[in-house]
Amino acid sequence: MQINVHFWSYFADIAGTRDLALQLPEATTVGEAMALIYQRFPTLETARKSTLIAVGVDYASADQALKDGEELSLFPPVQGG
Amino acid sequence: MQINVHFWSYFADIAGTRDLALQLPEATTVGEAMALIYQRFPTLETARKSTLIAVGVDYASADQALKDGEELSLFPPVQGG
Amino acid sequence: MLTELILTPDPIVIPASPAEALDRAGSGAIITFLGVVRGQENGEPISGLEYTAFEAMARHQFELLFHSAGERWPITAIRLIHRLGWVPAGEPSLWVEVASPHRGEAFAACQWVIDEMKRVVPIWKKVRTA
Amino acid sequence: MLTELILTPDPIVIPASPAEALDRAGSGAIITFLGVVRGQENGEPISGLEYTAFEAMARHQFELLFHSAGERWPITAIRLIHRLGWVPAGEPSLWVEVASPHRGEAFAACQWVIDEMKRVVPIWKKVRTA
Repeated sequence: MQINVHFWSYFADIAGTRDLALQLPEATTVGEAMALIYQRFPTLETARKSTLIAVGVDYASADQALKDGEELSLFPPVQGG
Repeated sequence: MQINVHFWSYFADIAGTRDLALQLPEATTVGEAMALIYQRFPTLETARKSTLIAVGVDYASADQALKDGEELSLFPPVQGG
Repeated sequence: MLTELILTPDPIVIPASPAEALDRAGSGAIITFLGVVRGQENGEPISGLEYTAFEAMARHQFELLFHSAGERWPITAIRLIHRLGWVPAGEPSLWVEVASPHRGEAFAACQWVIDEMKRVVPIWKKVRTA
Repeated sequence: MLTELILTPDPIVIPASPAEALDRAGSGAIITFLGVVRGQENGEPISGLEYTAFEAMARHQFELLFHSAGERWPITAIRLIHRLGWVPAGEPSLWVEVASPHRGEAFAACQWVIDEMKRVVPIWKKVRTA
């Protein structure tokens, strides 16, 4: 299956891209996908603890299974207002 | 000396008047004046604990000495807003 | 600190925008409170509230209060409008605006000003039933 | 509960009066918060802030947030405007209005909505120095 990864705010600068298509085995979890992403963008891993992760428009948990075509978003702490 | 007493809000209904001139010996305190007022208007004394007292536009203390021509105001708890 | 106080028998006209005299780049947070007379009191329908005031003292106590608020918090502006006399249900009786550099202090100061007003400013209200 | 959300690149136009759809006789307290971009950040002068958002998620998270606020407090209305893109110092970036029967809950809910927004709504800001 394929999922689309989006880097928001300065994570796009760190990753050097805004978007990324990832080919993954069926039922890969968010946590497993994150491990692959960190392999590919080791500099992103330094911000791991403060990284927010969403699938679609909802916050995601590490054990959540991804589905084909889903959008995985990674972003730094938010600061609106 | 003479001071002018003002009853505000429903205290005017209880006292049956809004204003009152009191003849007092020099240096009568607020507390002493209040005792005279309660003698004259016993029904007001039932609200004694919640009564607010001002001289002019400032809250007054019982031991404050009154001066000729001052305005003594008595009123129930305030509730603006 | 900019302060403005209006006690008026007329309907409250809510200022369309924050105080013009405000140093806007220095005032990061502007809170307003609008108090509207509700159509009921203790579960009973009412037609409105009649406000009376010892106006000279009310003005003085508001001044003291604004001054104290300015000593407690770095407020840049306080504006307050209190309507007096008859206020029908559904119409505002109180509008307060507090501006300050940061949000927390603006919220705190605005609530404090209203709490203190209800403690020390000689304004009274009387319910009129429908 | 009336809710309204505007995310816009245009300057915030502060509504002149409380939500017209509001049941005014039931809404005794209406709080508004206006957040203005300050001319300094950490003591350094700045020319403004650049806001970016993951807009679809921001809208969804605001909706969840309004819904939660309505479950916690008897709110009658929440309206929120957040400006996105470039906001020069001195101009508002956020306007929030919360209406409810009583004062305490309106203040609490308004502060909570802003606190939660800063925790969960994907909007980011970047300082531009002068």
